[in-house]
Amino acid sequence: MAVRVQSAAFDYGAECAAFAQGAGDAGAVVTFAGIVRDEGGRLSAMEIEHYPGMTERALAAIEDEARERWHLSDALIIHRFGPLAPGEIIMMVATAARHRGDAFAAAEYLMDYLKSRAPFWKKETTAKGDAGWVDARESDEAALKRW
Amino acid sequence: MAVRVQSAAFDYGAECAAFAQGAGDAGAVVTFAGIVRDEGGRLSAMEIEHYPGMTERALAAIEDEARERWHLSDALIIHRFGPLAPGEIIMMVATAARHRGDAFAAAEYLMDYLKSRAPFWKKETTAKGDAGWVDARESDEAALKRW
Amino acid sequence: MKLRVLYFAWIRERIGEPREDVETEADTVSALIAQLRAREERYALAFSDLSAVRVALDQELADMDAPLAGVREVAFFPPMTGG
Amino acid sequence: MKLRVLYFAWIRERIGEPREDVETEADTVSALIAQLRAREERYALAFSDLSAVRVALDQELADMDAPLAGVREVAFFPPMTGG
Repeated sequence: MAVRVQSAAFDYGAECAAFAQGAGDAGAVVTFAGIVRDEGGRLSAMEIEHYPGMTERALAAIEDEARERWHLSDALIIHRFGPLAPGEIIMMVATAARHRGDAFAAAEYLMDYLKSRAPFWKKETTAKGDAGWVDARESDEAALKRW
Repeated sequence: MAVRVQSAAFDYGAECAAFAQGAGDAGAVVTFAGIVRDEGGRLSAMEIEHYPGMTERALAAIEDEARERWHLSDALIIHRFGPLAPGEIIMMVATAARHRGDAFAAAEYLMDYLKSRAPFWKKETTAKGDAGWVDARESDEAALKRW
Repeated sequence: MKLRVLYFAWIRERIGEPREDVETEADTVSALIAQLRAREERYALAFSDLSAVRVALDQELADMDAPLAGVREVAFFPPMTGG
Repeated sequence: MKLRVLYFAWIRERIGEPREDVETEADTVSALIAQLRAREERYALAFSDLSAVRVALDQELADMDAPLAGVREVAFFPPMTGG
């Protein structure tokens, strides 16, 4: 189990491989990666602000909750902050479980809660140079109701 | 979109990285990996038999169906056959979509159909040397009903 | 007509070979199975519990009462266990 | 009492600073916001639409009517958009 919040890029492929390697007797590994879109050339940059201290606490609490709800042999959350370019990987989660149902459900749960309950805020800069904060999507808040 | 059925091992981390790299404007990438368990030392080997020709057709049909149901920018299925050892990765699926809901749902759909509708059969050998075919799980057949 | 018949997993093991050509007048999968069961004990054993047998016609899953007209390849196997 | 107050994202931008120490007698988050709004136009602007404001007390999400007794750090920010 681990939570990492960092400005540095991380090697998504290497993280996936190491997680699966360490998943041991799990049998099922699910990963999710979030990537900065360029919206067909409309966006040129993204900046992610976060709340140091609370971010780590919130992510660890979400991970703990997932471990209580499902039989997980391992879980991982990595989330970047600071400036990112289109195509860069913003964050990933990974879950390992004996059965795929648990691994999928826990990964979706981690994502749903991370989206709306971990203190990150995205600011986009368009190719024209306009910068603006990304609005929270109502569908993200609604997604929490299913758990 | 791709389907690969092969006896050779594949580099799961490299496949994840390449898939995310190529996911372009997708934003959301989900992967699943199935790993040979050793059941706490009870199992020593697994052999996967398949139906050459039908396997590729069945997987391509499942992938096509997923593309019709969800907005996917890409999908990948890799499945091994032949002898495998505990800890080895049996197979993976990956999906890329603009929204995470589509990527998660499509990955679960691919797994549910692959489990019960693609012509693979697992034979396990225990540490004691007993070999036996793995029984299909009723829960896997039941999982298809939700789609 | 002559059909190419394939067997997989424990059905293959019970019958003792992975494939054979079968000369048959059977018009459905069920009729073909009845013909095979009548052949030898190893076939009767392989097809003793049809709830555990799946069939594909020309590499597409089919039902036991599916017609064999125009079919070239029939495959019998247990429920699939991939992933 | 003295509170450490933090601002994030567009609330930080509107107020013009990321953190400050605030001397207050406010007993709830709402009362603290009322005190801040009364200070200057930039605070009034930052807190003009409370449906778009979230609050954390000592790094835990809280409601607007949560009591401030014993709290050392209050953070105001818009709805979160991680992932």
